[in-house]
Amino acid sequence: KVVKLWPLDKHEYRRYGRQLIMPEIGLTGQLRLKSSSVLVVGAGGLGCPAAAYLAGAGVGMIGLIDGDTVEESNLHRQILHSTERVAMPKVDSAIASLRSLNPTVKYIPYHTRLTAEIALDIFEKYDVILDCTDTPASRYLISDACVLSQKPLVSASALRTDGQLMVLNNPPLPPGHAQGGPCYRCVFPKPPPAASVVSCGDGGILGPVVGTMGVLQALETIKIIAKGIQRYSDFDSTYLQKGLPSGNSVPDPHRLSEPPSLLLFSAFSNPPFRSIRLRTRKAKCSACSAQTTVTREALKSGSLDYVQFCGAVSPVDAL
Amino acid sequence: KVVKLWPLDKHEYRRYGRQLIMPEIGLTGQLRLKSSSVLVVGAGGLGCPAAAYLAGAGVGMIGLIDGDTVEESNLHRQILHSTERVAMPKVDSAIASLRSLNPTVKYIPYHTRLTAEIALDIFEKYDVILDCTDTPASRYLISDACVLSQKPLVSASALRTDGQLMVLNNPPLPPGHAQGGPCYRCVFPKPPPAASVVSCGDGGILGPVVGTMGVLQALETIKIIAKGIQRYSDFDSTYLQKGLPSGNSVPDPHRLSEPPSLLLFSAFSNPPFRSIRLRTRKAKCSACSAQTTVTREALKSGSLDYVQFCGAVSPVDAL
Amino acid sequence: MSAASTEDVVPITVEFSGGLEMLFSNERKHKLSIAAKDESGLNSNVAFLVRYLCDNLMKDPRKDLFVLDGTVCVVPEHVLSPALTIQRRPGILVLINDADWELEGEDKYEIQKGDNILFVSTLHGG
Amino acid sequence: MSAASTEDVVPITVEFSGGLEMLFSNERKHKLSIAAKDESGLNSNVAFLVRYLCDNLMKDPRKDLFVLDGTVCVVPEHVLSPALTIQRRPGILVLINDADWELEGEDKYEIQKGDNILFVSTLHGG
Ligand SMILES: [Zn+2]
Ligand SMILES: [Zn+2]
Repeated sequence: KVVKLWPLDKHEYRRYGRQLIMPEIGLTGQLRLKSSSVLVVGAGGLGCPAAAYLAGAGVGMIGLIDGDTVEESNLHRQILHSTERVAMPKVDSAIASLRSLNPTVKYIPYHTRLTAEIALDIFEKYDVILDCTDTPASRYLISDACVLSQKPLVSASALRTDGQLMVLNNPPLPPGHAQGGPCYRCVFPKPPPAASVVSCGDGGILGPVVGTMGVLQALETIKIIAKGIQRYSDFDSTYLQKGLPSGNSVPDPHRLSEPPSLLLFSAFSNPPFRSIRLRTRKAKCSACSAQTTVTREALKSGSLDYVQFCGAVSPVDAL
Repeated sequence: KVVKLWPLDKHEYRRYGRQLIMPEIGLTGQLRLKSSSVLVVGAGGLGCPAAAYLAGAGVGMIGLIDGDTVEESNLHRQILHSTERVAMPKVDSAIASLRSLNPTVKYIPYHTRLTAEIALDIFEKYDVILDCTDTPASRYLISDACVLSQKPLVSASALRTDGQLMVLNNPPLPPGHAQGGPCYRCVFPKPPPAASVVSCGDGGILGPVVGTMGVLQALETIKIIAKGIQRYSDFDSTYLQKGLPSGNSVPDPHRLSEPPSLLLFSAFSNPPFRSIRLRTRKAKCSACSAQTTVTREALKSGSLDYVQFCGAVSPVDAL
Repeated sequence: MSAASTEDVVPITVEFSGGLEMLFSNERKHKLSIAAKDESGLNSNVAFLVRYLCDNLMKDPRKDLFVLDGTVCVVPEHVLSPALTIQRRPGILVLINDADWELEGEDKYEIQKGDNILFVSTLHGG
Repeated sequence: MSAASTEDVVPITVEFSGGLEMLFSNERKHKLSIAAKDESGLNSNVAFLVRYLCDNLMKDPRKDLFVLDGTVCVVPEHVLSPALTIQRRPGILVLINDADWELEGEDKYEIQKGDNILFVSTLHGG
């Protein structure tokens, strides 16, 4: 195998120099970013800042999926769009801005809302998935598809003056493996009563609140990629049984995923941020346990009706 | 006085609808944002996201001051710039992006680094000042000028994986008034040893770390403006003496400034955010106390040498 | 609060976030003291606290937005049996001293002096 | 640590942030126990803690990057008098249980069991 003397191009040393010199990234981390692909589901208040900082950091390929077009009411918080691009598909508008920031990244547009039928085929092309959507139905669908395709999920949400952030399914081990990170269903087994769900359109949203959560999604994604995603092969059977590294394949402690937590943000509270320890995988989780009822076949066939499951009170756009 | 039936234009209800419907902003807050002006000192890693969300929220006038031009190494974190605008003045590049996001805001470019001689004349045109610079010298200068011109200061900084945020001089009462918020010199009376100061160029910086701090600066600025900046006239002499509202002019409790605090962010720590209670104004502060030695005349005449004060070890660009 | 002496009550902080505060007079943080023992003389646990909050602190009549299925708290107070298991309503997290209550014994967790109990509604906006 | 019995020592958490951790083996969080009484038999205060950190925890020889003026900690240990006032180095904040030490009595603050003492270096980048 030929070792390249200069594994990055000259312009990449220039562009990424400020993060390359940090021990948390380094050349290894930059190369991992370059060879990685990230899917951002939703090009709105969360997806815009998240995608901007992922593109800036040099993620090799960024997919963006959203079926909406830009509206004037988006612009106070969806900073990749612009006034002259009102009515353009959000995905195209966002990619125009991203390309201008960093033309060396490959951008893949999906002009559609995410559905159960297409989710797995898309997710399998990416290394990390970002949930930047805005309904319970899409959040369950994305989590289920992440579990089935074994992808870490960086999930955020925001409403009014509050925001929440979780890294789920990390490490992204197959269903039934207790060392895998909890999924959205482990934390929220049942959807909330439809009457209690408030959208940003109805409840309002402060731009920098959702902006902060989106930037933090990019940060968590960069951390996961730069450290190296833990794979099933990193855990041998001894480790899976005893929860201890075996002599044969000791997991690199620097690659161990952080314990699951929920970051709460409340712009008018003091303190504004709060970190909560979350549970591990739930032994009877319907998605990530050995007793899973959420299968690839069920998902792909469309037999799982997420909108119905979440009990829509009004016609819901699942993205 | 004629009361307008619709105090905002139709397109403003559309554009700002999602924040207008929130009780924390409301029509009053939106009108305050529209009639306010904010100066962003530094159009780099902090200034870019801060200005983006301020423009999105509908601040009436945004001034941007920076003497630098866009470099490729800026682009991983300075998201208002673009690859095709490398070598353009940062202020012009940033305003091009901001205007595309929200053309209804008035943007004022200052193609210069901030100096003591010009600071007061500029600051007096604005309601809130954001310190988005990157040297100790500029931080002391900006704080002094905020105290002298009685402006609240939203100050942030970032390096490697850490960030810090403070709202200073809020309420922005004249020097000698104990109820005014502490200034930068109250918290840091003396500059750090020059040898201990590390720049983002030398130490590195992770894009979303500085991005998070910049977005949070926009948030604090919006909170200050929407609530209504506390003025000297809001405090009568009884209040100033006893620290209690008098019967005659009770300060609106909703307008009371939050107690001074420092937000610490550390991207790889758990918990990542931490809020610290800060001291109030220092009785002997050289800038904001009755014993101030930092006067308008001293500042304007250039007799205060901030670079010297901070003991530059290498040629320092004060912005 | 029917606290007789300081020995009989447990001072705690209860917080609401993510919109739940709207059910509780729009206040996010409540300092309160609850009885140290429940109706059966056992140490007060989280189930007891939730009943207490429904009966005493919640002004909003929509109890079902706080407690599961609306079967627990909309019934008259005297029917609220200590034996009834309190489940969290879907979409609400209960956090005991900044940890998911599932790590602490759920509604059986016995309240300690100075505990912080946080109820968070999940958000879905973006 | 020369702790004899658990009564003689105070367990605390000391944290470093903003780059100061680089002076302390690049570890941000240190759980340690310090003597409950200082050399003069008085309750250990923050001044004592700072001396202790310089003498025991700090591996970096550049003591002046941690303590004011380099006059306190670069001198041999036995010269470190308890009477000497410890000032914070410019650009460092000392935080006692998440409050600025100026709110708590600065270096005279007497360390309590379980205290969290955080040393933060200011950042200037942007
Ligand atoms: Zn699960
Ligand atoms: Zn001061």
